[in-house]
Amino acid sequence: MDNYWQSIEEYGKDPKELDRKAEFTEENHPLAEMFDKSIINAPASRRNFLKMFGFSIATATVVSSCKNSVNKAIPYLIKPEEITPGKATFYASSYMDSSDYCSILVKTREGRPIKIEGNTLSSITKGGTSAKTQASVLSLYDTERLQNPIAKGTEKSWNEIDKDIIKELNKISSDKGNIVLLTSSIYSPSTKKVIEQFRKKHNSLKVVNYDPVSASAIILANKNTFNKALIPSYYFNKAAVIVSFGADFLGTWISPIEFTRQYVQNRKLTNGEKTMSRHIHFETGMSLTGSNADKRIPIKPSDEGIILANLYNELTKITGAESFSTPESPVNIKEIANELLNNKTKSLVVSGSNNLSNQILVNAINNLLGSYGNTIDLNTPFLIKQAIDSDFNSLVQSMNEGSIDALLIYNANPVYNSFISSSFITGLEKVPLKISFASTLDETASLCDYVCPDNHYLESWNDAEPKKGFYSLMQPTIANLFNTRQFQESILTWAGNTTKYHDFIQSVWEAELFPKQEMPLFRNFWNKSLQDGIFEVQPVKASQPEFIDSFTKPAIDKLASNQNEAGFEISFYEKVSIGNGNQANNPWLQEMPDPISKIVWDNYANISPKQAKELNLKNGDVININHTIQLPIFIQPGQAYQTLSVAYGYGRTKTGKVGNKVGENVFPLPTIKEGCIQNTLLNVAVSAIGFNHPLAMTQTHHSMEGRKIVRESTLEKYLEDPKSGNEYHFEIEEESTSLYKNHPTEGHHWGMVVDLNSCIGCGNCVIACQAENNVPVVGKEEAMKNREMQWIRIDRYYNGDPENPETVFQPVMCQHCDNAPCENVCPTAATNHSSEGLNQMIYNRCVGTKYCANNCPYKVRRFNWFDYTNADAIPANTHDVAGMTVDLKRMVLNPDVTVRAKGVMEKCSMCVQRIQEKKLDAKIEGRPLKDLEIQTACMQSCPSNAIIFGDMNDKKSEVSRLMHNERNYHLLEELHVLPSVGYLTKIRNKKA
Amino acid sequence: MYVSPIREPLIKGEKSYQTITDEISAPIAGKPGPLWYAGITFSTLALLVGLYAMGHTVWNGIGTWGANRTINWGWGITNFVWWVGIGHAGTFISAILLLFRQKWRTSINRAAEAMTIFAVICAALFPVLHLGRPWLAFFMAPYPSTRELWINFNSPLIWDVFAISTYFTVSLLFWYIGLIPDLGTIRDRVTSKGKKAFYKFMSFGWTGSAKHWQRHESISLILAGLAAPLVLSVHSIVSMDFATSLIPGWHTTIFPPYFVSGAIFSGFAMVLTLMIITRRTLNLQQYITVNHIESMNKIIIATGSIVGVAYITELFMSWYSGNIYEQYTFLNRATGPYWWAYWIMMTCNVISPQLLWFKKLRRNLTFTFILSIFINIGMWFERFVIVVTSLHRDFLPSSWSMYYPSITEVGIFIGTFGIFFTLFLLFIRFFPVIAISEVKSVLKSSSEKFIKK
Amino acid sequence: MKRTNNYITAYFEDDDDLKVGIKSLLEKKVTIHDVLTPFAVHGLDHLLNFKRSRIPKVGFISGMVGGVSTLLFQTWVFTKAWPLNIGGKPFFALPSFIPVTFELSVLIAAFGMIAAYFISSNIGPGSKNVIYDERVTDDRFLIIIDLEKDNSINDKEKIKEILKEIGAKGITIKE
Amino acid sequence: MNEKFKFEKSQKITFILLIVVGLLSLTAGILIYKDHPEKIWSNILLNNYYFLAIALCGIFFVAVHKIADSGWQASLIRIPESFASYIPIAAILMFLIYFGMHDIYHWTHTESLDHILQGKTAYLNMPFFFIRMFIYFALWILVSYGLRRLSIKSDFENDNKHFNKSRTYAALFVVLFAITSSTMSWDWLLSIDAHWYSTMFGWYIFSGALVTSIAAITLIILYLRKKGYMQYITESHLHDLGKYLFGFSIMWAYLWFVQFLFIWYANIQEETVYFVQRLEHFPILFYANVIINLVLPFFVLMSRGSKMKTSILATIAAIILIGHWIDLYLVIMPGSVGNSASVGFLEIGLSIGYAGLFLYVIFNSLTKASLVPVNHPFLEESLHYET
Repeated sequence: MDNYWQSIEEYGKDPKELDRKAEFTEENHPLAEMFDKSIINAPASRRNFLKMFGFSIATATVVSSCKNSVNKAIPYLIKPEEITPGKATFYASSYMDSSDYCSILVKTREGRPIKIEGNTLSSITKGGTSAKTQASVLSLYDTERLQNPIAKGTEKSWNEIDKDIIKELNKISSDKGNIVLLTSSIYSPSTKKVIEQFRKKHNSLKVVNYDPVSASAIILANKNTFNKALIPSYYFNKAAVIVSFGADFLGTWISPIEFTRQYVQNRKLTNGEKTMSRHIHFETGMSLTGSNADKRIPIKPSDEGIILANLYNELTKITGAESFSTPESPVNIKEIANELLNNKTKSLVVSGSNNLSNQILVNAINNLLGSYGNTIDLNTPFLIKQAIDSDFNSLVQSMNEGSIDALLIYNANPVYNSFISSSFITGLEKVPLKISFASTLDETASLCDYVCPDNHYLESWNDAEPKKGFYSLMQPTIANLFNTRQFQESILTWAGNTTKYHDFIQSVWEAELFPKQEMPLFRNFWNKSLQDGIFEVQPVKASQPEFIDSFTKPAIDKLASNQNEAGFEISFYEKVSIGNGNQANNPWLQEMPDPISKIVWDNYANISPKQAKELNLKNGDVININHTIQLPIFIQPGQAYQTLSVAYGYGRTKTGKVGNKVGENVFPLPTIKEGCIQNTLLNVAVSAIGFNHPLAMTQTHHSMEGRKIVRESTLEKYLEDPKSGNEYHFEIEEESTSLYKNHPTEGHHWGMVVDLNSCIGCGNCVIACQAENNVPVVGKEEAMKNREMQWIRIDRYYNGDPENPETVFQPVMCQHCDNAPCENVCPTAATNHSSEGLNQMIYNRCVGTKYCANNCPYKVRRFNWFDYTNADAIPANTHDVAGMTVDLKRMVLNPDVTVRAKGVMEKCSMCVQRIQEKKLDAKIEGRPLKDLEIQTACMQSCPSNAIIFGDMNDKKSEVSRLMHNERNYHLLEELHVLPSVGYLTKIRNKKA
Repeated sequence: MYVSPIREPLIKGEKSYQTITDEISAPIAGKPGPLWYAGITFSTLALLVGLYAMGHTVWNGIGTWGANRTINWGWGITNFVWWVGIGHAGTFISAILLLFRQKWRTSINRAAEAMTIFAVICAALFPVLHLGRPWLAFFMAPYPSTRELWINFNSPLIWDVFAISTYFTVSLLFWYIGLIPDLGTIRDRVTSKGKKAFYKFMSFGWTGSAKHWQRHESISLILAGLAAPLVLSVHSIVSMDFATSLIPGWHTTIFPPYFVSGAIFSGFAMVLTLMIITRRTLNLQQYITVNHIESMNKIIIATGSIVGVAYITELFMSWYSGNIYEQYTFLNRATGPYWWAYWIMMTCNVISPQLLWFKKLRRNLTFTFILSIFINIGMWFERFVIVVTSLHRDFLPSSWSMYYPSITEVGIFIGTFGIFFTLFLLFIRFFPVIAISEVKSVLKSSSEKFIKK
Repeated sequence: MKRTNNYITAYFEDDDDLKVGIKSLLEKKVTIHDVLTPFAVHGLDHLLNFKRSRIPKVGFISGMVGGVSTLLFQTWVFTKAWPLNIGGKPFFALPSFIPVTFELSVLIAAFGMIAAYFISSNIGPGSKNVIYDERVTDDRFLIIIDLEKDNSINDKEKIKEILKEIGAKGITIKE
Repeated sequence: MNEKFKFEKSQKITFILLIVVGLLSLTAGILIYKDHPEKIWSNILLNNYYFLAIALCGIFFVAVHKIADSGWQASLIRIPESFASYIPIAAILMFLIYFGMHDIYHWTHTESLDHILQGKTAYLNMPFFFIRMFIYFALWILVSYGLRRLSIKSDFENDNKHFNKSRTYAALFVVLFAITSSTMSWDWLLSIDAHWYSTMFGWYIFSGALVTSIAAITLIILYLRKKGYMQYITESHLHDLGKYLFGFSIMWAYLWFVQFLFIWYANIQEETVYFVQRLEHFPILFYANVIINLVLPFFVLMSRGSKMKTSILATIAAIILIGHWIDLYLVIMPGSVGNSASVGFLEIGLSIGYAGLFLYVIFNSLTKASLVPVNHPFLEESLHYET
């Protein structure tokens, strides 16, 4: 890896041309305090001489004590207008990775994107992010990215490749050949227009949508029952009762960030709310959403339809509508039916199944409940998933028949993630022209003739309409790192259109969106939209559509005939971290502990404890599934008996050093039914092969052992007494004694409150923190030794019956104790207390006795066991499994945070760099700090607003208010370590 | 000095002052046997293994050990405490037994003290090696740095630095002060020029003047008086590395006296192991008699029982406390994943020494030898139990984990044995193993020859 | 006390004989310059009327100096030089200061005493004291009588006589 | 060598007078503190424990030296041996506590225990408490009387068989006391602050008792010497007793300090509560405790001369006796009486009474046998002892 552009400005400019006048002009530059003008301009007096002398000696000391010389630092000779060294610049943009969407702000430093934050202006994501969004900035610096276009295995220039492709395309068109664009669902209005441009030239172009994990059944069901092939909007915030059948809407289902915000809105109790939604969840494996439910019912995948049918019947019994004969339900749904009906128009039933009959029944049930027009909105559909699985099926058929002449593959990797991967490959061989736009040489691209690498989204212009009427823009935050070109520009070029895509988008927006608003000048509209990142038109009001009920009976009948499937059943799911595997080469995501299993760097077959006992299996024992695939098992409490769940997204072979050969690929396993991939596999044969594949878990003990760690109560009890479940806190407060007084804090006293009722355990904060604080990646081997480095972790505990336990999540970071046990024992005083109540680490003073970590009751301290960051002076000892120390990936490092060397302890600093930054801002502006102005990375990223940071000395701050909430307690408060972090008790909406 | 006739003689055989000199300095004057050569070869090999493992650790990082985010100390600190513990017998024998006027100490104090010093050297390696950045260990010294930052006097590790270095220095001085007259004896007996020059230098110009002897006696007594609380303080302070913390199983007030008695217990076990071999190979049976062995065994049973009482006190108090963390920790020790370590400790340290209530076994060399090795093992496991099982399941179950030692750690442990035995073998080759002058001073009161008269 | 070059040496082969011999020498007013023994003969210091050694006093004083200055130093570091909030403990954390204070008291006391011992006895690395008889460190108890310093008896032959009388062996006169 | 002690009339009258002082202040106390029975009972407990511990540690002194084959103390062994005769009296006095259990021990209020104390009821309950008490006393009396009987027997038969047999008794007592010294302090003292616990507690209390007992032995010997008895006790013996006082005072201070240090250091509220109360409400006694029991003996007894000088040794031994009374006061009173506890006529008077009783019993017992164990195998060593 030789030279990379350190910034946009460097790119393409000859250093000789650069003028040196404008260096360091910014008045409020943080370093300005050091270069006090009075010193620089002052005449040489003895005092000034001594000052400068002292400064140069100090500098010399600092420089000479730095063991690694910095030899690549190139200063700005001309300071770009919008860049101030040492100051971050934020750009509004959109994160789009196939069907994942998030409106974001990109934080750049000196021209490098280093962090993704949520955009609060978006009414879809409302400032929330997901782990995949947070981690996507690292994918920008992926060393596997193609650096040049490739034609038949060799790198070519764009001109050459364009010439060849245009020639071949033209030939196909003139021969009336078939051109197909295989793409993940496109919800960018401009891209659609670009494709139209292309179609003008090549009439035969057919677009086939392909989503590896599709929502076909929902779309088809709505087509059947409402004659509208779409995914409706769901309003979880309007639902008093939510019944979900395997829809992991907080984790992976359709629009999880949005749904999380909605869901949590109805579950917060911090502002005197008296109600909470009730959430009932049926599912096979333990999902993030299921683990948050008030009532969770493990079921076999094949039972879902039967239960739905019974629920339908139960509802009809009450409402008096027609009911149909069904097999008996394995679970009692009478009560659930009553609860739903008692909250008619305020209830919502969703299903994550991709089974058409199931989805039709869900629609029928929602119809009975009056959900349409209230909690479900067909007028504002989602556009992020449009694929119907059968379309891809027919494409593969045509390919195999030899009737496709050109295949353009954009944002799709069917060789890896399709259920008919092998016939796709044979079909592909029969396609004469195969063009891929993949940015890496992935499984599919490597089989294509031409690879025209697309930009990373942080290098691209684009727009998006994830939901009808909700537009957002994507803008580049860095110049192209490599010789890549946006897909849209390639298509435009091949269509003979020379417009730049940026201009193209502008013209689309001017024509289509500009009229939908009131600003008189397009320029202003465009700038405003670009600045905000979004543009939203007033949505059409939700209405009660007409329900076509003729599909209900056939659906129930079909279910009845599907009966009697015996044996194991597998349910396939997406992980919150890896999803469909697109970002499998992202080490942050690979090392993110799964919210439920807390496993990193693997997929596995979840199995119920009872089943494991019967089969005499322990964690990591490898089983053979249908003699086609071998997977280690993981004993997952709450997994339905006689089922397995396995995650998609693993077992990649051509994603790169990090993601290759992690886990097994299960995309080829499911089958298609009624045009929809089932995401389940019934009647599975399972056998142990007597081999153990150890799994790396960051948490290996799952019970609280009766300790008052996560305190909880029920809504009923809480309404009676807000202190319920938290009595111990008041007991401890009363008995609090100390042999010495606390040191007073000067000015601020930083603190944090985590609302355990809001926290859904998604783990997003873990990645946000990792990105913000340069937390190293350690790899599976180290993780297996319990040496993960993340500064914040989500503890997950089970309670009750292992076959269906209650789950609690608790984010734990450094508690910044005022009587910190870690500080006492450090021999070198490398960890001590700041005057603002922070427990601070002085990395260069740390010798690594690790006593602080031993004495930390929360075990939040992390140690650099090896040279993970290539920051120590000893050569040839770097321990870098994920290539995080190569120059390219180092561009993601936050320059405000020290990169820690081997042998040094580290831990959560409460983002002290952010605190200092905002304090400086306030100081420069001559005003006091505003409450909530400082946002730690975890707080900023949290989609459920569960984390609040602030000044406890400010009596009016939110954090002070919550600290005095009756639900507030401190973790392990009986130890009298006086933590600065508070937790609010978890309240469940259940009968005691 | 009158000695009661019922006391057993401490020196057997017909000894005169000259025979004492001759017999004790024989190994220095003569050529070592093949056993010695075999021993030094083995121990040097072990030492080299250790050096390699240490280099590996410093180069690649402490990650080469088995510790993790929950159990940040493993074998390293276990070995440290174990070696320091072993290094307690010598000074205990010389100092406390001197204060209590136990004459039987004269035959074993020299070797025991040497053992103390070597054990402390082995021990002191670990606190440095277990650092993340051992080359910065000097940060723990209170020197005026440009950062104007001193050290944290609140930290038990700082107390440790001072305690171990003081202990080492004072033990070394005490040992050497005692050695000076005997080195004089050797100086006056060796014939080769090189040896003569060596011992001349080492004996610091000792003449045997009555005035010097008076000062020698005086300083020995006062140093003993200082060393006695020092012995107690060192292992007390080592115990503070644990007891000042919050960790259940560590934070317990009984630790200092319990650690001290445990240290003396293990130290005596090691002295027994070594002395039983040494007396045989160097033909010192008449100086280190079965009576000596029995006396040491009595100390073993006393300290072992104190340790046993401490175990039971801890166990009872953990229940009595009503503190769920304490209760769980002790339950986990006995029944958790490391139950075997706990029961090895219990068997070796509490149950097996009870056999010493039988006089026959107390005086049986083979039995004593085996038992002493048992105790060494048991005391190692005691430290392992304290360090690892307390940490591996502390307050938040989410962070519980397991500890498995790495091959590097094992290598370093083997290396410390190499260092210990190399030094010990060199010591018995070049220094008088028994305090010649002190034995002479008790000859008339405690030798077979004179008692019979 | 330095010895002149004019002296007599004689030895005994038993400590009890030595004691008897010394007693009679002293009775006969012979000033004994020095007695060299292979081990610390009990009661010899009383016999020779040695003053109590001042080494314990040196030890006490140096120990106190060490202890007090260590305590003061720690206090200065934590309350004046750079008061750090460490775990919420008071700056003047007296209980924490005790261990180091104790250790350094002992260490400095030991150093003080040993320095006093070495200096007062003129022993130490590189010391070149005269070895009168190599068997003094083995089994001989040697008496040295300085002839010049002794004012009461100047007759070396008489001293020789006395020595013979009390059973001393190897009487040698050095001039 | 046979030396008989004569319990003089004047001594008897003095001791009885002391007992009367005690009884009077007890009566006055009962009348004045009608509403505060805990004050009366706590004082009784304090003195019960204080003098019982002196007696037990006296026997422990005998037993340890016996099994260690120690020679120097053979000539003075009759003094601590005589302490055995106080143990049955102490037993009777201790059983009186039965009537004051509710006033001293919070855990006896079984109707109002919190969950932590409920968890302790398996150990802290009245029947088991008294069963344990009975077992302790039964064993102590059995073994200590056995030791004394064998020792006296050997005066009449010049044979080492009694001595050898008494070694077994001594070993038995050491083992017994190793366990009961802790359990008795848990039962009678630690359970006053029923929530609080410290693993060190038993050893810390034991070390204090040992110093007290050695001070008592020293004082009695010095008194007898003054009266013309035991002239064979030389400076060397006194030096050794002084060294014991010095050494065990440091030992006590060490145990006291580390217990305080760890609790101070960790600052866990369930532990600090004990010291917070004592520091806040009894600061003078708290610091006096350390000064009297550590600083004074340390500096006074450090020099060799002061350990040999009768007047200094007697003064410091007397001060140590008071010092450890304060120590015990601080252990008991804040927990049982509360913050209002103070040292008044009752505290002082009752202790004087107990002292009178103790001395009467001991002196009476000393008349029963020679002050010199004439046939002790190490007697000669002891008589020729010099440092």
